[in-house]
Amino acid sequence: MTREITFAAAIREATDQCLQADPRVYLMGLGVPDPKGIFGTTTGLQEAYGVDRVLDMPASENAMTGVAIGSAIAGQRPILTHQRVDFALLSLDQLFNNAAKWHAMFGGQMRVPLVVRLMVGRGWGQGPQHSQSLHSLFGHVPGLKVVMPSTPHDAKGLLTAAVQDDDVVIYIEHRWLHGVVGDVPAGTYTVPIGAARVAREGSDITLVASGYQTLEALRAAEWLAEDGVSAEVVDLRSIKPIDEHAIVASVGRTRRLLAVDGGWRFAGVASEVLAIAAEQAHASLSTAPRRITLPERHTPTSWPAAQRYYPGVPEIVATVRDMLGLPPQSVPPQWRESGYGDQPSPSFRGPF
Amino acid sequence: MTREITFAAAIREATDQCLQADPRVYLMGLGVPDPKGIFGTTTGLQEAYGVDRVLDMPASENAMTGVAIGSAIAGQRPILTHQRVDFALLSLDQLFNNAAKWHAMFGGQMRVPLVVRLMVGRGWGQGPQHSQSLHSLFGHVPGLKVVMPSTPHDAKGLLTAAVQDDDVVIYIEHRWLHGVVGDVPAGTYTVPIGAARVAREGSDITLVASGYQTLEALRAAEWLAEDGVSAEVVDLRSIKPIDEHAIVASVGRTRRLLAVDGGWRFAGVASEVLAIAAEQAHASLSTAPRRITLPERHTPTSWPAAQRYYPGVPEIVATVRDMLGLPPQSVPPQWRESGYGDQPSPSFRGPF
Amino acid sequence: MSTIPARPADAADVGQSLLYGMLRIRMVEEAIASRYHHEEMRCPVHLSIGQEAVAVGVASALDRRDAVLSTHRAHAHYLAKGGDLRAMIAEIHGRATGCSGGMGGSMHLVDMEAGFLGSTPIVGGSIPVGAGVAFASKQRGDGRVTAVFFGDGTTEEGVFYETLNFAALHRLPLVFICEDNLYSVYSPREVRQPAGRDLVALGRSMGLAAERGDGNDVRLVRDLATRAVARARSGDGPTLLELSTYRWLEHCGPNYDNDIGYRSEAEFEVWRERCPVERETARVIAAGEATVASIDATRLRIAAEVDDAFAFALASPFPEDRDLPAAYASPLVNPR
Amino acid sequence: MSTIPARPADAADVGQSLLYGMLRIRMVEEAIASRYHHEEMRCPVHLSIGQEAVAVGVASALDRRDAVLSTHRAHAHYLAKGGDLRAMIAEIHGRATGCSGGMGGSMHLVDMEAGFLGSTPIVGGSIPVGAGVAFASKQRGDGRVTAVFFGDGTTEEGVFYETLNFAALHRLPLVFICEDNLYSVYSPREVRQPAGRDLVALGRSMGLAAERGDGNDVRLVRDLATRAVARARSGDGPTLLELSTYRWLEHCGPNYDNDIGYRSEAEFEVWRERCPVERETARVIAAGEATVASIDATRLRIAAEVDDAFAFALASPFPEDRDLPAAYASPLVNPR
Ligand SMILES: Cc1ncc(C[n+]2csc(CCOP(=O)(O)OP(=O)(O)O)c2C)c(N)n1
Ligand SMILES: Cc1ncc(C[n+]2csc(CCOP(=O)(O)OP(=O)(O)O)c2C)c(N)n1
Ligand SMILES: [Mg+2]
Ligand SMILES: [Mg+2]
Repeated sequence: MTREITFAAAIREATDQCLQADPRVYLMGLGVPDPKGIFGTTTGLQEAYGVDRVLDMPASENAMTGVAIGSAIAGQRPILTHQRVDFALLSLDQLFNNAAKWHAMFGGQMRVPLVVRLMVGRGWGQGPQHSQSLHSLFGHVPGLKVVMPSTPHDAKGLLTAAVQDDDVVIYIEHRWLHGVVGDVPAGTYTVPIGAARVAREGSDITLVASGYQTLEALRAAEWLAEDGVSAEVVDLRSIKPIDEHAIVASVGRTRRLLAVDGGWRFAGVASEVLAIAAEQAHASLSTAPRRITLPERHTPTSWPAAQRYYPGVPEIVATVRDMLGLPPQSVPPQWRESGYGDQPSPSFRGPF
Repeated sequence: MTREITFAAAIREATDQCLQADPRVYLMGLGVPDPKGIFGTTTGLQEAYGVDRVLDMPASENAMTGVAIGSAIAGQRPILTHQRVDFALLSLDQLFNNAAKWHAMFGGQMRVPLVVRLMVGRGWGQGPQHSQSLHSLFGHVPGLKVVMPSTPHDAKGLLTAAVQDDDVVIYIEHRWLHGVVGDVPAGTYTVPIGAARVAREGSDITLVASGYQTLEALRAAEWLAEDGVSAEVVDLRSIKPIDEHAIVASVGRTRRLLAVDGGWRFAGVASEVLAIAAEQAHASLSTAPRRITLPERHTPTSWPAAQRYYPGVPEIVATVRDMLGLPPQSVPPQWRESGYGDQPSPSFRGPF
Repeated sequence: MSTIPARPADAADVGQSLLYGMLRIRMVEEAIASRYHHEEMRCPVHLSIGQEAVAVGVASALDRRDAVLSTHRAHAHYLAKGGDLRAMIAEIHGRATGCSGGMGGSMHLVDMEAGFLGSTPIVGGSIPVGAGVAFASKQRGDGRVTAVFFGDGTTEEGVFYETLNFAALHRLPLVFICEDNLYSVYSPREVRQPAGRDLVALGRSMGLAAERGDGNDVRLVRDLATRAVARARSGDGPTLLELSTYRWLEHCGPNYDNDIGYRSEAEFEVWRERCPVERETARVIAAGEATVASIDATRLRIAAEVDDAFAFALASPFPEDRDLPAAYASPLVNPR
Repeated sequence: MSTIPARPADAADVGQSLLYGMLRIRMVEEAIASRYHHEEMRCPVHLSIGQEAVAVGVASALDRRDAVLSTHRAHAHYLAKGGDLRAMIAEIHGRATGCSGGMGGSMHLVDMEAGFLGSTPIVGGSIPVGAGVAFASKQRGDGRVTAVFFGDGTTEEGVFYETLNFAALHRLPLVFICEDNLYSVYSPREVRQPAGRDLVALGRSMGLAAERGDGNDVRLVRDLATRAVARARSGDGPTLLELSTYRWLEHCGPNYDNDIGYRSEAEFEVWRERCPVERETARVIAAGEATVASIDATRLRIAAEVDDAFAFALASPFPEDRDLPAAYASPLVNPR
């Protein structure tokens, strides 16, 4: 018995179930109870659970993160949301100096069961300050866990796991995933934090991706398959802890590695994936591993330029072919990205 | 004609010469004109250049970074200091959202010639919130340059280059380097941003390090040499842009790579170094490259635990020997680190 | 008189030019709203319809060489300060001829010539940058005054207070303009700030001059701003102005949204009655400074200018990657 | 009476226990200062000598189950709230028996039993955390009041204002205590805040109750704090108290530093005259609540307790790595 719902609905359902199951859970963020309900992920929850457990907040990202931390050490289990990752930069003092360290720096006597939901913007002119994908930064700091689901199933399961976790979990949602539909069990379940998933099996090369870039990698793998190349896609799901075993095991099978990351290159998750493979699977690698990341520039707002800014199916296919020593071949339009320019689909239109 | 001065004096001299040479340069930070003068790096400068050009500031890291940015787009060339990197976490909104992007996001019409001096604490109970080394975070964001000198010569030359540079430069000083003495030319000179230096030539393995860890790598190389192992030490000097060519060229010669970084492992500079080598020098690598970084924990305050927390000569030597297939051998005390526990030298004592 | 002058030639023209400035902003914003569904403007737009008096009143107190910084809701500030209309419309269309060359869109406007040094959508983000511009003016003694615009929600960000403190400490030539439109996105004041928050008292306790006024009365705004600018110019330090006004359209986008539930049609109607453009129109006509006919002529002139700007934008090319600025202003040294 | 009681048994004992609390802090801090050069305490120490009355006065208004958060300068707050002396001294010595198990040092004190939920040295960093604890109390209705201590320099951090706003908005059971000791490290007020800054007016304009008082008068502090705590406990919202005081020793470390140039010996002497311990001693003696002899006996008792704490610390082992907490509270899942 399958049931298809959107990624956004899956997040809402996980939140609802967590609020229902545990009176310590509460949800706070700019616009949480407003008519737009954080892209539909919080709609109706204030009506169901009251203003004390589902609440708006002042535009004070640093203090509100501290408030969430304080409430967590006092026994609550807050979920804090920011509509763009970019806004969370105002709260890195509280996240890195306090949330990540409070447990350890007081000798392990306190816990900070905090979930911070952050959204990555893309398209429709999000531009330099509304489209950053900063998961690598969060992953760098010990004490923070970072998850980045790519399917409605994992969106629900990872959010539930994050709320149940006794540590700080940074939960990163790509704006273009909110509308994606998939199978989601109706009951409560968790997806373990720290476990990657083989999203597609293959034998010629391993594509390691996460979040929205998993969709690009899967599309690229489909097209490559038409062409006789068998690509395995590893969806990290958790950025931190990263599933080293899954990466090494897959590379051991395919002997080739391409890391596809939605963030910047320098000291990013793709660097980490390559470093893990170099350290632990050097002998397996039959050719130099590579990375596909954002270019070392800021996001243009102009939509054709933004479309070129984001690497997707064509870049993945070209790199894979090159790594396999195959001649370049252009990807037919139906296999490129979504094909809708700066929107994930025609029904999903700006401003958003 | 050589002249030996300390790393701190070299910074002070560079600042003095920059203030002297260009009326647009000014210096601002908590405690800049106080009797301690930022560990002696700013002593006497307010007396020489006046309160408008050398000034204290409120404890408002985010706004003061914005003020520095605003003054920079209006034509000034600010040097902003924070006595610990950790305090700069309060200003990452301004640094990442504004400073790094202001040039590009307005179509290239403005420049932000800003230098931010950040100090990395270590030892004497600095603990979880006063000893972070976050260069990898700064390096991740396009628009920021990051330098990390390891010698008095480079401290002066890189600071002068940073002040003359038209971009934002994050200048990271390790607290244990301030007392280090070395040759420093008296006149004004620059060390180019983006150029590594081969600090010691060798043929068996390349150690890539930066900042204070360069000293550990050099000490390890010295001891290894006694033992017949020839290690080349590449001092990155600049973290961003990173000198890919120097890394690849050295690995091409030695065929082995160990990255030694003073920060955390996950998506850190050491990951980047390994990723670069894996991508560009895969065929040269005769064995899997490795990383030595901080453990995935927070800094203990207790000094014996802190001493164990920081990897140094023993860990480098052990790893190199293992990579070369040599049996373990313990490092005599005189080659270990500084040998003074949680101080770099006996004359350098806390609180600091 | 045939049309309202674009810039005041003498004292008698001032009221008319205030009206002109507001009308022009209103018509530009209306044109953006009505054409937005063409999906050629593929970026968020935060329109200022209903809030024109703040922008125009403040800008009328500034010299061209004075500086302005602003937020996500910047069209009015940009235009009032003398920003180039074609360049703004082209930017919103993502064209190479846009004021930020296609890197900015509606949320990152700039006109260096006009002293409009940038607008950014991180709430509070441009406030300290404005203080830095003013700090540079103080260091250089260049006599320039800087004005920073922001909304009522922005007074919840810590950086706002940090900047007030620094500005007061150094008596910066700076004017803080808080446009209080009652909402932060769809969040009313009562879920964000305690009842009875007194921003004027707060500003004064921080060491600034501070005043509150009706932000839909363009002449009052001009008077308050003129005093604030004079204070700044003469070295007497910064001023905080809190000006009450109302945004007519949705927070982001081209539509009315009184139906979605966060505010009432009745509330909207009250503010609709206080339309700053209509109020100033009535005043100008009553004073005999303009006639219905002359205002209609002005409207026609503006409409033509707006049409031209859209035509310019639509005829402009999109930027090529080589035209886009690198992340770095100086070439990265290749040491070899 | 032979010695001053450690805790007030009845009303008549209150003054004595205030004095006891201050004397004990003074003597602990003096012991740290005098033994610091042994280099067994290898961490920064920010001593509170001269500032004892704030800590003791405030803590005397709190119940044991109430919560306190503090800063880099936390010894006094920790001890006043009932924190374990041995555990604090051991922590400063980096021992496994320390209150943070060797992870904290002087700058990260904690005593969960005593409601001392943590002190941290990032300026302003613990303020919103305190508000979060109070927010949890409000959500849970547990009747607990939280007090957060911080210095005058901390009122320059944006997070302070953000927290004031949130606390006022939600009428949190929270007391903000600003210890105004004139300096932020070696920086005097005039390079950090404009002349005439009025924190009480500021607090009120933000929507809090606010009062200022002599922070060296322990009974005044207790009275102000008692009113603030009552207000918090009864749901009437947060209070901001600004209490003026003076730090006698250097910002960080065990020495006097009136000679290094940032403040004058004369200024120090004025404040030395206002010693909170001497003032309370005189008052207690004048009121016949204690005698010189009884106070001397108390001193002896405290000295023995302090010696015991140092002996305990020095006899304690350093932590092994396996004793140190991981960065994560829950074991990292190994999915295989
Ligand atoms: C740091 C940050 N937090 C949140 C947001 C989301 N956001 C965009 S506009 C806005 C409203 C701000 O309200 P106000 O300052 O009153 O301006 P208005 O839109 O009413 O003109 C918010 C919260 C943001 N852009 N930046
Ligand atoms: C965010 C941050 N900025 C700067 C510092 C450096 N610092 C340590 S203590 C201190 C003084 C703060 O002054 P105040 O709040 O008045 O406390 P006091 O030391 O006077 O008790 C400063 C600035 C810091 N620890 N954290
Ligand atoms: Mg508003
Ligand atoms: Mg102080």
